Amino acid sequence: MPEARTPLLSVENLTIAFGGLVAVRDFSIAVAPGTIHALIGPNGAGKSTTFNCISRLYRPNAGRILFDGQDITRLPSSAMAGLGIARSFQNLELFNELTVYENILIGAHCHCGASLRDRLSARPPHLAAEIDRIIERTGLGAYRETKACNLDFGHQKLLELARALAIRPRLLLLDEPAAGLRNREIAILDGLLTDLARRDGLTILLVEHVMQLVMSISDRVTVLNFGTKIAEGTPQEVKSNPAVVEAYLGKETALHG
Amino acid sequence: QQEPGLTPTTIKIGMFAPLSGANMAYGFDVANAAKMYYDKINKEGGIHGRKIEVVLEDDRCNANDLVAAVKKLVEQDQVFMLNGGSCSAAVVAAKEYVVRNKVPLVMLNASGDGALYPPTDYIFGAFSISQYAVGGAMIDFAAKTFGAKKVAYVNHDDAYGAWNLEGAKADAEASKVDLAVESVNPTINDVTAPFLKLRAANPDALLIVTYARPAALMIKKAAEMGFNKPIILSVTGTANLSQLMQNVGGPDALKNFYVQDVLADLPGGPKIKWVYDMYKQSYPDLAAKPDHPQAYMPYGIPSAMSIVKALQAAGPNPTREKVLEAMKTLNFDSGVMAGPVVFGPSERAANKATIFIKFDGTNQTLQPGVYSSRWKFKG
Amino acid sequence: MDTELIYLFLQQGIVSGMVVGSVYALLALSIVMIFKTSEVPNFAQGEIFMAAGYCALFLLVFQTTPVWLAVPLTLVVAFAGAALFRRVVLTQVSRASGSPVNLVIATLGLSYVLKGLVRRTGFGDTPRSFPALVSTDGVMIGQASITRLDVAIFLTALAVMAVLFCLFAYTKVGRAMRAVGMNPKAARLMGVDLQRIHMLVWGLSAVVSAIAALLISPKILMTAEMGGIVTMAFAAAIVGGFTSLPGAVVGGFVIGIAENLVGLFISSRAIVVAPFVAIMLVLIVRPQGLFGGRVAIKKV
Amino acid sequence: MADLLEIRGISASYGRIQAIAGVNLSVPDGAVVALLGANGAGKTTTLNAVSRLVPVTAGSILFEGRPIERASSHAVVRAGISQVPEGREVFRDMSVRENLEMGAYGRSDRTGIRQDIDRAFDYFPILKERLQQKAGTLSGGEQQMLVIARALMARPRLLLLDEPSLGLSPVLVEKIFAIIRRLNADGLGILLVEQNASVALAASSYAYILENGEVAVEGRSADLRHDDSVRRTYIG
Amino acid sequence: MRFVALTVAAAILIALPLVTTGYVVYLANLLLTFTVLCLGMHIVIGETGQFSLAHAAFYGIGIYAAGIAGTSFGTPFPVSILIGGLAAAAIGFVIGMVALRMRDIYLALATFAFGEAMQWVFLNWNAVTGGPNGLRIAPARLFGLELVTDKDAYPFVVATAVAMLVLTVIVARARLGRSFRAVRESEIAAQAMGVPVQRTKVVAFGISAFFAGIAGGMFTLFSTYIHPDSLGFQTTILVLTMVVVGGLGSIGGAVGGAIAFGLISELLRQAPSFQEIAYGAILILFMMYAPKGLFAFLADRFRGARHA
Ligand SMILES: Nc1ncnc2c1ncn2[C@@H]1O[C@H](COP(=O)(O)OP(=O)(O)OP(=O)(O)O)[C@@H](O)[C@H]1O
Ligand SMILES: Nc1ncnc2c1ncn2[C@@H]1O[C@H](COP(=O)(O)OP(=O)(O)OP(=O)(O)O)[C@@H](O)[C@H]1O
Ligand SMILES: [Mg+2]
Ligand SMILES: [Mg+2]
Repeated sequence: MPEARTPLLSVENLTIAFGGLVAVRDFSIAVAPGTIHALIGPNGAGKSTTFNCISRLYRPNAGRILFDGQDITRLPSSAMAGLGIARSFQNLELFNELTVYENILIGAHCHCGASLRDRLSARPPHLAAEIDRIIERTGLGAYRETKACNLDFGHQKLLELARALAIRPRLLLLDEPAAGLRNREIAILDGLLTDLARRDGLTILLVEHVMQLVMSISDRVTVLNFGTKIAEGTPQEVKSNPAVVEAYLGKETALHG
Repeated sequence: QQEPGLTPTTIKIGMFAPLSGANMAYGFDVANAAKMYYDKINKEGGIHGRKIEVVLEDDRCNANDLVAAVKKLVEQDQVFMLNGGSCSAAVVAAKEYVVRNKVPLVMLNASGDGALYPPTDYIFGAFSISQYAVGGAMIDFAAKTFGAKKVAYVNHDDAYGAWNLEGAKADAEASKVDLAVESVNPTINDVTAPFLKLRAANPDALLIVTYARPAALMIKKAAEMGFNKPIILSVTGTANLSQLMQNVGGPDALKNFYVQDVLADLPGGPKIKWVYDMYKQSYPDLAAKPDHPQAYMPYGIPSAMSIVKALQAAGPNPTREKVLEAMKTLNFDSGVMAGPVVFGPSERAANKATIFIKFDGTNQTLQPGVYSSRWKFKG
Repeated sequence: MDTELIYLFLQQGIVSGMVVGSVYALLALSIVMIFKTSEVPNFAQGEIFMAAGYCALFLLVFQTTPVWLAVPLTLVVAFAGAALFRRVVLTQVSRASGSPVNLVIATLGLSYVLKGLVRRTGFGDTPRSFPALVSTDGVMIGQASITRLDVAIFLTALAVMAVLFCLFAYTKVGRAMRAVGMNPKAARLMGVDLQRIHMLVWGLSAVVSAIAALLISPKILMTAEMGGIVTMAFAAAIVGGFTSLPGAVVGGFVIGIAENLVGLFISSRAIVVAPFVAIMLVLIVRPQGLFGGRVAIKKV
Repeated sequence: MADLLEIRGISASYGRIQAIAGVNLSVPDGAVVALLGANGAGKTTTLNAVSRLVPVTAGSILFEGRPIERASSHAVVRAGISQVPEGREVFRDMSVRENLEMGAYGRSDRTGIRQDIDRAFDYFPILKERLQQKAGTLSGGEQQMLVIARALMARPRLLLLDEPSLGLSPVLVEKIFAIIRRLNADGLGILLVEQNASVALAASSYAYILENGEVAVEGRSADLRHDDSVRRTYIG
Repeated sequence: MRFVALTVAAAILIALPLVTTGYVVYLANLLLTFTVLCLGMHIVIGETGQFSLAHAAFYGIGIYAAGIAGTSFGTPFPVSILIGGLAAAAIGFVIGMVALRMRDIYLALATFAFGEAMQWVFLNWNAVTGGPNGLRIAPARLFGLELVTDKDAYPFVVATAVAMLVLTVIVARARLGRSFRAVRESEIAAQAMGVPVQRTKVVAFGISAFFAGIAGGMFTLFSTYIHPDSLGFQTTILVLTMVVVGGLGSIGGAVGGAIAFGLISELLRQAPSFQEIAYGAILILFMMYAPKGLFAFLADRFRGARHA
């Protein structure tokens, strides 16, 4: 049972405010290793803000963030990749003028080897196989040498994911990876994420509004509303929680989704 | 060995001056003046049967470009000697090269003190005047004419300023005059601060040793603040006196005002009229433009005259060495400048004499006497 | 130095500093306007200022056009010239590359062309001034003495700033100007005519610079190099925060006063460096300039 | 009666990449038309061609019978076409209110604008709470709401919606489609680009499916919804 | 193709002093110095996307440091050049640290202010720089070898320039270069990938200052005099112009821009009266019709001609 194990990531009593607006209030979440944990909630509930706190872009007003037992609340943002925390961005933050390959290579920034040869090489040989595999897994094979800005939206989303994978993360923070994807691609993503968690043992914290994805892959779901947790449990439990239906799912989705 | 730049019928002289850009006004017409003088000599039959051939380069008043121009003239065009330089700091950059290659360099109107002291065998200049002399003469005039015991002195924070201040200090010491000095950047926009400080020193005269623009700002400020002691403007700022009158806001600002000059006569006066006439004849197009000839135009004449005289003295088979020997003994009155052109065994600055003119906005009155500096180079 | 003198120096230094500062401020306003709408620091602003001054000089002094005609004519020429440059040159530059650096280099090109043109006329060699548009009779403010013209310069700077501020903050066109700077694509989708807005901004900015030239020429004198004063305007804009109109004006005053106080209490030699030291101090204490909004963390 | 929008064989390209080739499409007056297709099929490009953000290399676009393929983007907006672009193109440093006011750029009826702002709050109450907040700091979904509300401020006759449901919570997606129906009932023509094909087909009367920059399938939405081969190939 | 170009370039560099006058070699020395300046500028603006408007100041620091080392302490010139580079880099790092807190345009503006202040220091620190009188630089020396003429200095200038070019290529290809570009494209994403953004910027800044300092050292090999007038904002802008006109973001662009623009400028010297207008017009036309730089423009034409 996932609950039995010590969590890989735990956020304890997180609070952050912008001016008068308390975006997240006294929020706690524990993500068990090897699971897919979804964080859902209405727009503006504070999901991305929570992500930004975990990846150290924002400094929380109160609370602690523990990764693998280590307190990371005060570490700089750029230290996250080294620890094995990767993230994607909801509004796309790609290296636009660089090719798909280079984007992924920068994802592997922390794994560029200690030897001078590895550090000086334009395409470090020891990473070649790994990057090829990431490209293949995310289906970007046809676009290796395409500039990121020339990709369509869907492939840009996939590139965000591919780049995050190159970090060799233990924890993957995904902010709306399925937004803008079609059913078929969502299905592919579904498979990929499940695979990453089940086979590669990655832990995934997922923010997503596409319920078909959330409900099918999540081991656990936490629901946030106005910055506070209103529900937590298995997908089925959450789906039938009246407060969640009221605030977030809507009657129709609850019925059909 | 054949001397470069010499054929039986021609002798090639390399000229350089700022022909473009911000500092064009300092050299463009000075070079034109020298050129027209060479033309005149050529028309009169040349020098020992040789016509002077001028190669002119733009030095942009900037060290890198000036060095490029000099190297081009010497190595590519193979000139016999050089006649150029209107910007002191830039011309100093060519010093080592010229000396090492033993090419005679006769400056145009650059003061170029940095290349004249310590003296070398190859470089001659200060045909307008040496900056050391400018500063010293200003003090000399203030002390003699107004019995000044304390003078306020504004100069630039550049090489010019450093040199003329040294001259001024030497003369101030000799004349027992107290100096209050403010050094400003030539680009200054607001002269309130230096003026207030100088006024606070309670001087007997205000000496302005700057270019025309800061000078006008200073004079105007003095008038606005009701300063009534004599104001004396050095030759560096006298470019255009009628314009100066407008720039300072009218004749009221010039009630007690004197300017230094190094020409033999008032601008446009009968003694130097021939220079202006010659210019009009040689460059009718330029002369029709506003502000032409540029103020420093006549300074090119004594420079060219010196070269012609030295070449003549060097005889029908001139060498660079012979010309340099002749240069060192030159002593003549150009008729253009206030004092004679005098070089000597260790003297490389042609002119040290200045005159002063009282200017009230319309009339110019020559003040009696010639003033110069007591500064001496201490090698 | 006795206290009385210090007191006098302070008063005169500050008052005079604010006058020259007003001119820096006007130029800074021109720069900030363009920067706000296109993220381009206009390197030709000084030369636009200079060329407008010579245009007025030419009309006023050499063609003896009456003032009431020469001034508006100059403003019209400045507006049209700048708008045309924006339309013809910069449109093509941004279509071709879109990189702001390229636009900057194009404005640099304009600065050389304008300087070269003015020099070709032959008017640029001697420092010149045309008749002051306002009398230069003295006025005392405390112990500081300045002229009526100085007062006019100061008031004009404030007025222009107020007008521009209102334009940007409260009018539809002003809002469109800001929108174009923030997100040109979205602005087009709102029905904003990008081309027109850009031309308008360039035109207005040139007019502000031209006003500065008309006022200041009797004070700092005109040469083909007078555009160099734009360095001070940049300094003012930086101190003020680079995107803030009131900031530009305050920045102008700060720089003008700093120059004078440094000149009075430290050394005249240090006047030139004062603005840059001011920039460094301000930026170290407040990395976004005095009036720049808080350096926002980009929301992702 | 002429169609509200009629696109005849338009092509557009980015440099050497041809994004759409010979697309034909029409939006009848008062209809909701869906434009579907895979990522990169050229949907956004088609909308941008209509909004005159990308140049058209061939073909013509008629709005209310008048050709607009050479018009400038602002003229198209004035003529009555508003677009909700993908990617949440807000004015980041402007407040929510100013963003809405920018939406009414071409209008000068103050009272009408005020009413429309109120209507926007009606649709999206959260925007009212965020009125003075800088748009750049809104959450993703809030920005999306703002962009939709802003497009309506122009009182368009044709609305181009580029993936309006993207990043919105399920309740809000329901709400957006309810709003779409309401606007449509008021006579607004809508061209809707959506990833979520089933929802889009449910909301529209006619649909086009783009593939590699060309129209691959078109037909009445109800028919397409139940056409198995279409479902298998395009909707999945 | 590239091989051919490199061979031709090498042949020209080797043949140059044999077939031309000292004047041409002087120009070549100067252009190569500017090439190194441009490479430094390329690293900070082309690779990292940050403006450094203090390039002339670092160049000046290099010249004074190397010049004083060689002239007053008689250090052999390779050491002097290195001293020039290191002095500039050290000050560059310090300035970078101070400017760290600033973002976007403010960083650029702070460097602009520093550059102007530094020129003032050169002009007023008489004891060290000679102030307005300028500084004489003794001929460069190495074990009794003395570089007196431009041709003497040329091989060493070329060698230094080539070494710096190679260094640029290495840096650009390496992990460091990738993190530069990552910072240029998106600071936030770079951070998330583990790139320490601020440190990377400072390193880029320092390296670019190092390059400028080395260029300063090169200048002392063939020049006898330096005056603060040559070390102002104009020079920084000239270098920036070269890099942009050559083609922002590519090493070839930086090198080509330096050489092409240096030559254009020298050619324009022959046509003084329209010089400024022509110079300005060239800049404008380049930005209008060849915005990706000289080489992209030529390559496009070339391709176009072949297809036609
Ligand atoms: N930098 C900021 N300044 C001010 N307010 C902010 C800032 N960042 C976020 N907010 C506010 O905090 C709230 C939470 O935003 P957040 O982006 O975390 O929402 P979210 O749950 O990710 O929503 P969505 O699903 O729409 O992306 C929002 O109301 C937003 O307006
Ligand atoms: N700015 C651009 N530069 C170059 N190519 C582009 C650009 N924008 C789009 N493309 C290309 O044009 C094609 C069509 O893109 P478009 O954005 O219209 O697709 P779409 O159908 O909207 O896709 P999505 O559903 O992912 O938004 C794609 O192949 C894309 O790579
Ligand atoms: Mg979010
Ligand atoms: Mg799209």
